Amino acid sequence: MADPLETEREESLFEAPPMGEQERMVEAVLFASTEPVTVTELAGRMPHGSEPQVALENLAKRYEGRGVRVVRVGEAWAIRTAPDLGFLMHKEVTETRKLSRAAIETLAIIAYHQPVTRAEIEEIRGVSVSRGTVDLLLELEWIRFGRRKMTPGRPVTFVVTAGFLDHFGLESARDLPGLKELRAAGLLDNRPPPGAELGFGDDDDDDLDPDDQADMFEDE
Amino acid sequence: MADPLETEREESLFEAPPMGEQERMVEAVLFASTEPVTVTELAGRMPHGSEPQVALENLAKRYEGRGVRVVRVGEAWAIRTAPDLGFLMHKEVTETRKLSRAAIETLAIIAYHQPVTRAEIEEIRGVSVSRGTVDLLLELEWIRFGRRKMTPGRPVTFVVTAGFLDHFGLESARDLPGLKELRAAGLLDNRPPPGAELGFGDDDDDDLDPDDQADMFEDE
Amino acid sequence: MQDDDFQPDVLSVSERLAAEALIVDVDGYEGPLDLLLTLGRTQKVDLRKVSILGLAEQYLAFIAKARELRIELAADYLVMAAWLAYLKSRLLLPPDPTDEGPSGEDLAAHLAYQLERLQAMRDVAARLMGRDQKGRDFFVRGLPEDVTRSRKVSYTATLMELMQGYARIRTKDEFRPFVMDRDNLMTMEEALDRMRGMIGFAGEWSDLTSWLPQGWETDPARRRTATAATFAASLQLVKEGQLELRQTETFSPIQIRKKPHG
Repeated sequence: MADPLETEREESLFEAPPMGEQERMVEAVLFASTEPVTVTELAGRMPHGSEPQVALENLAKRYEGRGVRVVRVGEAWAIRTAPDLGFLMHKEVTETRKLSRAAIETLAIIAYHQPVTRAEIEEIRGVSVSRGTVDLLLELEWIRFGRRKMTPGRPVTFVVTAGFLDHFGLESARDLPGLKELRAAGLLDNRPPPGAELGFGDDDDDDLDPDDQADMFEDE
Repeated sequence: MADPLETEREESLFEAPPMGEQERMVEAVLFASTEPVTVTELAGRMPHGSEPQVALENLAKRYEGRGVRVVRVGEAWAIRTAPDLGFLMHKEVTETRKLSRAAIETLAIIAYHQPVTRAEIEEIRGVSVSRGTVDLLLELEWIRFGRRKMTPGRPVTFVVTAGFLDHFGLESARDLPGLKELRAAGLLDNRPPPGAELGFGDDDDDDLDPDDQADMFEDE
Repeated sequence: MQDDDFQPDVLSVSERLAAEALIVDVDGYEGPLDLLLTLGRTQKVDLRKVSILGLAEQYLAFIAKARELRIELAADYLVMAAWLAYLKSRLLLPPDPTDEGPSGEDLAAHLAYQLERLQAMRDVAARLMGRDQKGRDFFVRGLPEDVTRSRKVSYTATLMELMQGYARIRTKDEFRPFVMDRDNLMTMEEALDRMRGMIGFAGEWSDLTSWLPQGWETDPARRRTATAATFAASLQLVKEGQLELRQTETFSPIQIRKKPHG
């Protein structure tokens, strides 16, 4: 269908495109515009000699009974969801808030050092970890309780969940880049921190027991 | 086929709506969203028992040759205007930052060689990759960190994102132009230099395991 | 660089202009591989059939000219020049059967592969950028419909924030290695603190080992760290002019005493 039309269009710059083409144009413009579009504006955008009013009416007819409709809004036209499908547009929304710095840091330590106890988190952060922070992370299902540590008092440990990996687009916690790589990617300022030459980050990974890591997520 | 379903639907609230209805629903949801919508999300919003995948395929067929198209972007679907009508949209054109040659080449190397390490990118380009380049591509959300490579040092890798696919109108990374030809010509192999210590470029290349390469595409 | 790589006298004016144009452009090349690729294209043949020997000569001539014109060349270019000179010699000399290393042909084949691969990546990059692009050729919904919202607070964080948070902690000044057993480690600072308090009692020469704190002399690991720390601390005190130190012969005991006032 497109071919004869295409050649016709080539033949005369002043010939209006065939109605089917005009309908396509109106469809694309209505779809992409950020506001309803007037007939005058359509005429201004479409090739000389086009009849946007006719094209609009044809398009509106084509969309009758579909999931969206071509509707008139004052002097302008727009595409809108069919009213009977309004229920689909209901979505639990989700006022998003940023995680606090304390929560991010705690989460990062768990991700990089799991399984890790609260005492170890505090040792790394250098400040105590509030109950609310851990509770929030548990509630978000980004962390969960891991195995107890075989040390005096048998403290519980924390590990990250499959939900965490999903949220952060990771395939496994081992994919987290180390400090050297963060610096290479420009995520750190260049000031070499004390002890940076030791190349932690990567080294820390070696502390993890691979078996421990592997079965971390299987019972999700 | 629609009719028996229609009557059945009356009988049970838990019966899926007929396919025609499902198609309308998918249409409404895709029209309402600027971002691609995953099949999972569609299934979550549609009545129980719906088959969004089938509805999507029907819908895509229906829109063939129209002013807007139903396109697949990775695991998600979206409606986009037909590219041949781009000339009507001068008003909607968003000024995109002009990418440097280094950024374009780095992006292409990541797309065709993913998952790929920084050292590998540098080996292919023969120059070091600047921080700004990787930074920019991360910021555009066209690349992200992938799995670590199981080679000494376990370097992080880069892969392209769904945002990249959406921007370049690709259904999946397998549809990259010329991918098959490059593979057939062996140009995506990871060929270590003979007598590695004599090769110029990065010593890190010695670490590369050729089998690791291109596992992104191996199930083709 | 050998002299025969460069014959300045036989260059015509136009050749010289062409050469200078190339050299002025040196900053425009993204490294030696890029330059080689450009030179390779001037051979006007399929990259797979490019003469690596010819290419090496072109490159070496380029470097020689650049040096003649006192153009600053990045180290990369000189490393490549040295490597190509080596490659050239391997290609020209008959193969040495006792040589274990890769043959000149292998090296040349790899270079040809690298050039072809770089060219291929450039070609597909151009094809990629030539595709219809979102926001330029095709467009998203301009008027997305607001879904009615039932509010629910959700917390969000990006991977960047997570990684930056981690980096922030691990680069803090007060950073201490995680889980480190310090019970059996004496630092020089500790030894120094201890010795400063005891210097007054060291009027006579005494064996350094007698200065080890109690409880650190028996266990070998503890004795080692305590000895090292005490020795380092005594060197520091010698430097400060508070102690004297002597050893009569190699491996004999080290002795210290308070420096007499003089």
